[in-house]
Amino acid sequence: MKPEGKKRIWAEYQKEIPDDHFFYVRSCIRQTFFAGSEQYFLKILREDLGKDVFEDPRHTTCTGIGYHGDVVPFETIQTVVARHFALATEAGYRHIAISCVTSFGIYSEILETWKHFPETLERTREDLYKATGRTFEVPETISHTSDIIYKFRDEIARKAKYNLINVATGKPLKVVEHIGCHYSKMFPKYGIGGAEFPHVLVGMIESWGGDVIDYPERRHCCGFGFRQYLVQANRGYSLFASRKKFESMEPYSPDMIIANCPGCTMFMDRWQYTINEIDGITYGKDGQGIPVLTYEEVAGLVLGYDPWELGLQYHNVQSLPLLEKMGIRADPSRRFLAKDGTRLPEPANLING
Amino acid sequence: MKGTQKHVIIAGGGVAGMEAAGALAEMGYRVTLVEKGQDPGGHLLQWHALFPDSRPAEEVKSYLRKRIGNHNITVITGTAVEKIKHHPGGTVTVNLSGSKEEKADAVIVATGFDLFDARRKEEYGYGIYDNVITAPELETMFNGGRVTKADGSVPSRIGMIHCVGSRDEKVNNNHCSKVCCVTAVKQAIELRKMMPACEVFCFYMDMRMYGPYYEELYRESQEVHNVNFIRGKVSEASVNINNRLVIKVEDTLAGRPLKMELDIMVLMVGMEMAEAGTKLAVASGFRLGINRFLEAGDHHYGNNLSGVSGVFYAGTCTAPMNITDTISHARAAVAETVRYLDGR
Amino acid sequence: MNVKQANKFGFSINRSRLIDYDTSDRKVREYVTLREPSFKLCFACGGCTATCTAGQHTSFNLRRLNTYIRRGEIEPLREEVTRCMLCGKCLLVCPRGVNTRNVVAMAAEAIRKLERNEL
Amino acid sequence: MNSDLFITPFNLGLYFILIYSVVRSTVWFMNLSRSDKLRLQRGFFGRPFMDSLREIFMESLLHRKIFKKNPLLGYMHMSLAFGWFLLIVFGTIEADFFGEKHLNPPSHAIFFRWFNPEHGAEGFARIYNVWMDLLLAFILSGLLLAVIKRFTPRMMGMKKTTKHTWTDRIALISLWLIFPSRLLAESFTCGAHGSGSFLTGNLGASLASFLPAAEIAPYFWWLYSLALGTFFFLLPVSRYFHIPVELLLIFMRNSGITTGDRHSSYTEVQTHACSSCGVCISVCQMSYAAGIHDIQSAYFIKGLRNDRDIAAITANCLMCGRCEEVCPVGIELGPMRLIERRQGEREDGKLRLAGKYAVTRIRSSIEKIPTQSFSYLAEEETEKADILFFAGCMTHLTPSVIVAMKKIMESAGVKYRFMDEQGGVCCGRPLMLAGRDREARELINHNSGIIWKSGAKILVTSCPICYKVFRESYYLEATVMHHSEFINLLIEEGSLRLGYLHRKVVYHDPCELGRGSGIYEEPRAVISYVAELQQASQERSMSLCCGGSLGNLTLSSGKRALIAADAARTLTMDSPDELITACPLCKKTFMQATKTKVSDIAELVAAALPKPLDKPVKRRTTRTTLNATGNG
Repeated sequence: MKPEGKKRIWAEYQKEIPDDHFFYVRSCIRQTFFAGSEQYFLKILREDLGKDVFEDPRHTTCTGIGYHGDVVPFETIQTVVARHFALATEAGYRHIAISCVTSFGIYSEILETWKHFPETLERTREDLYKATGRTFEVPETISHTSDIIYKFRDEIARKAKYNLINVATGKPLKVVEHIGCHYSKMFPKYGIGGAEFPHVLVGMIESWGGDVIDYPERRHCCGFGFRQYLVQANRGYSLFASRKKFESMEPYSPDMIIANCPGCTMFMDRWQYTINEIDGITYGKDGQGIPVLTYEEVAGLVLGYDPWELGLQYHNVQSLPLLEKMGIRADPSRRFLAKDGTRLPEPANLING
Repeated sequence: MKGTQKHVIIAGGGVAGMEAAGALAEMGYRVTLVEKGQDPGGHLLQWHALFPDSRPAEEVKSYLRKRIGNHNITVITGTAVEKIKHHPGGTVTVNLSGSKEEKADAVIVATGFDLFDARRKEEYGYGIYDNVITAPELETMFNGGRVTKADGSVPSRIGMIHCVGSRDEKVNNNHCSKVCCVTAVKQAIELRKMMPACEVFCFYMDMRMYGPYYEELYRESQEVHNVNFIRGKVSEASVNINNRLVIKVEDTLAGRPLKMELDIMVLMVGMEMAEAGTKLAVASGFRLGINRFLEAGDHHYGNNLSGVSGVFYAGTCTAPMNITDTISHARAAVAETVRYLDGR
Repeated sequence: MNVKQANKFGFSINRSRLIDYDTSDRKVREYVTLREPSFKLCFACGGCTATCTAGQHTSFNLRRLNTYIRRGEIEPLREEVTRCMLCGKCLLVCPRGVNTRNVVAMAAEAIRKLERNEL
Repeated sequence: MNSDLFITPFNLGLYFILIYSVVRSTVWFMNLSRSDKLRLQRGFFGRPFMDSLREIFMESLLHRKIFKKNPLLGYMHMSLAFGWFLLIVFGTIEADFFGEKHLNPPSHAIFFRWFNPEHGAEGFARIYNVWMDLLLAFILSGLLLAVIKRFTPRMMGMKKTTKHTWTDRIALISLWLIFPSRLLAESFTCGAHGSGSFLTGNLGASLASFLPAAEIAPYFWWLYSLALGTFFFLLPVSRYFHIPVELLLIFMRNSGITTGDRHSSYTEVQTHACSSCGVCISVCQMSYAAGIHDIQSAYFIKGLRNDRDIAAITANCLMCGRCEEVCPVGIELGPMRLIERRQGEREDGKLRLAGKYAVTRIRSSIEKIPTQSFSYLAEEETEKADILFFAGCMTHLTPSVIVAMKKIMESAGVKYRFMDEQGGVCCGRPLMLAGRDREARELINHNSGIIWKSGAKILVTSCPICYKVFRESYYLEATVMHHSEFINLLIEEGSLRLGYLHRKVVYHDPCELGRGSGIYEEPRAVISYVAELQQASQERSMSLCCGGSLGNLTLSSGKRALIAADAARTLTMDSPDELITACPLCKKTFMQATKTKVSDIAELVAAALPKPLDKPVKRRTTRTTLNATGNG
């Protein structure tokens, strides 16, 4: 591997990420399954980095899952996204921060469509106006929230309480980075580092002290694939895709996986349980599973936030061994305590539970 | 013509330029051969052996060197031709790099081709993975007499990836570079001869063995040298924990995806219009075709004509060609030039 | 376990369609190539498959069978070789002079030997 | 009693071989199937016995067949076999007549001269001695030829001779030594005693003139006895075992036993009856046209006899049947190879080796192995038709033959159904040729179903390969006809009006139609009816194979081309206008091998069909002349 070759590509795929004043759009999956991640994105940006992030409670799903599931037509999704732009315009924001990779892909696709087929933009303006009476400005930039964390990765590193380093051995943790397909595979120029060697997560991992694993199936889909998962009969494909990735990364004995896509985080986490149930295989060292974390969760850990506040316990593969490696002391008994101290029901079948 | 010796400038000192220069000088014309590199010879300089008969490239190189040894030829190296302009009255002025200007009675453009920059096919990891090399780099290894991995070890499996930068809309090249198929087969045979224990695979979309003895060479590669062929375009490459390349391809004949580990991946980089040639064309107002090579006056019977009086095209600046065709094309350009000069 | 759990979820893990050349068994290929060297000459034109008598009645495909042998895909071969009627039409159309009939015969023989661990 | 020690090797050898022969014959007999046992028993007491004796005399002693093929080679075999036979007969008579008593042990006859060194000085004995010397000289002349043949086969008109195993070699040396040593032994004894006739007497006298004959003589008697003894001991493991076994084979064959389709005592007797004479090598096109010299029937049989791995040899044969045609011993080489191809499916050499020396052979137990399955063939509905035309797989690659057949049948007003117009199912013969009879059965059943359902009375096929299997392995009500037979029938019944083509043509007998099915006359009748038929130098039962044969599994296309070119050259020697064959495979093969136009017989006939404007009158005269010459 020649690092200078990758650096050259990274230098080619740079995009403009604004410094401040973001209009935040949430992810359907993340706010449900990894609510802590979105919470801490806002917290890190606002409190740790002192940025202005605006969120409008009226914003909705982008309908991306419906779009990729063939139930929402393109005209509809353009109008829905245009409504988000209208909300941003009304609030005076020109930079969109998108929590979800599917949404990010949708936004990129729509912006590109409007650029190449201006008549579709006009049509959308008309549709939106007819439906809601709103008007909008095309935003100046769109950033995925991982882009934003990427931009401030060094700042976070400077404030780090913990690093991606095994405190027992002093060696960097081996981290698998997984980029959502729709982040840059459709439009490489919208992704940091392009499609083949994306830098967005690599940059964070390296800044925070970890070692990135470049394994053969790095580019492979996590298996979500919309219709693959949404149609029950197709879920075998979804599982197969995940397993393919796990088998490919297994020889490198990774300490954790960081993903920037809601679906990827969820499926690479949940399928480890399912594969265990179906085939009896548990990946990771000593059958501990491979924890799958979001980049905000990792940023939160690095900044020293409480793992249970970050919501690490809501993953199927529990992170206790990982926390131990990082030297983070977390009381496992507090995992399922509610804010008011009452004990929540404990999920069954957790890996490393 | 005697007395006042007519002067022809040739832009580009590759195979076409050298052959044209030689032919014109032989007929008594004064020729200035302008080469931007340090030595005339073009891409041939890197080559070790030529298809289809594995003849040493040196033989053709020395033929061409002898060709430009004529006293009528002045060779200017390290200089690029930047602009060509035809003036009423027949003089053609040629702007050279370093703000020099030359006058001539006619000009032959033989700016040749550039090899496709393999880094543009990012998914193959050229420049990133240790053992991804290009066809000319393999020739360099042949020149050195040893083909090894980056760490110096002996490869046990080599893959030849056809159509890198050719027939690929994603890199804006829809054209076929013509010579890569047969080059791959030639190199595969050389590899097998050199290392009988090393498996060699060609990954192709179509085998375009268009020239004389090419198809025979293809057959020989299968029959005698056990070269393997897999029909499918390699979609991506990565490295595994043993630092071996892992490629993904569809075996289109089986209709199934295929994964294979390779020690060395040789990218059969195609031909593109030379960057210098493009600049020259833009500055001089020459037409470029949809393949971005120079567009000749007539595709069938005037493919040395530029459309500009006194300016002629020779060789791969007009389209990908093998050496045989390049030399023929250069000779045809000379014929056109002479006809033009005589008719004036 | 597998089936039971699959019922529990309503789905199971799909089998790989990948040809993994690094783990595939190439003994059959070696056996056939050694005994019928013309096998190497196939360039997959499909003439054999087009004229095939058995191919008019079933999915038997000699061109694909050749590919499977080369790639060491034994599983699909096992059934494929039993479908040929050995009529020899393919022999007459092959532009590369591959002794197609013997390729099938040798492949079948190799598979039988493989099953008896004699390969 | 003048007994000496030197006769011991001979005696041991003789008794060994006698006992061995009896035991071996008994084992073979016991292993015969019940019906074959009955056949043999019945044959022993009937006409077959006399036939066998006659055949033994003509073939095993006189070697008439080889004589016809190659007189020099025939003489060689005859002198050795018949000469030795006479020597034994007359030797026994001599010992009985001139010896001290009657009913001597065999050694007494063989070493008569040793025991009676003074014998034959005068009278009848003297004349008898001349006769005995003459016999010895006769044998020695044959031996001389044998030696020459071994070292320079070409001089004997042989292209190749068989290669020998080491036991063969020792047996050969001992055989060669027998008669010279007898000559020298007798000569020395005669020399010492002043007896003997023109050969032994004169040679003995001259040797005795400078050598101590009486002292030397015993050594040569020893050598003589040793040579005989060694020969007898090696007989069962050498190729010379064929001598006694051939006698058994003749009895068995004349009793009506045939090879069948599996290994049996009979195949084993045939295996051992092969003399490795090499006639099969000389006629093999694979040998002289394609340069493949190690797969001929002699090697096949030898491999079988010695339990070698002969899978490659077995598969690499055109199955043209020319060798069987010329085999002087009459071994059914084609069926033998097919059996071995079936056996080849088992490939358990160890079992076979064990079986070789086991009392009962268990070769016929065929292991159950996963093989071809054609369960995918759907049952087909058929229309009724009196005449069914089955083109065959290969004919679909020569559409001109199909077109010609359609024209001919249309012209003759034949109502027929084209069974495989949309492509049919293979007849099964190619599978059988590959040794897969059981799988072929599936195809046979499928096609039979269609043919039965059609209610056809005549099944016409354009492919001799299909023809053979339809006739031999299908159970059908319909009469199976090759299209040459069918066209002949149409001509004979007058339903086909044909013109006369002024062309010289040569006819190639396809293997499966000619040798395979015995159809020689009908195609010739048809051709002579429409064109001028030239004779070919190799035709009818000795017709050449085109090289395209499906019988060979492994032959490369290059080698096939060599055979085709050679065969085409032979056929077109007299520059015919057209080379006519009756097999689509032969046609395709020859088309690539010769510049002469190659046509199927059907195409030739179709060309002779009257054009719409032709008047039938023109034809009359030609027709009557042809009829007068016995054609039609």
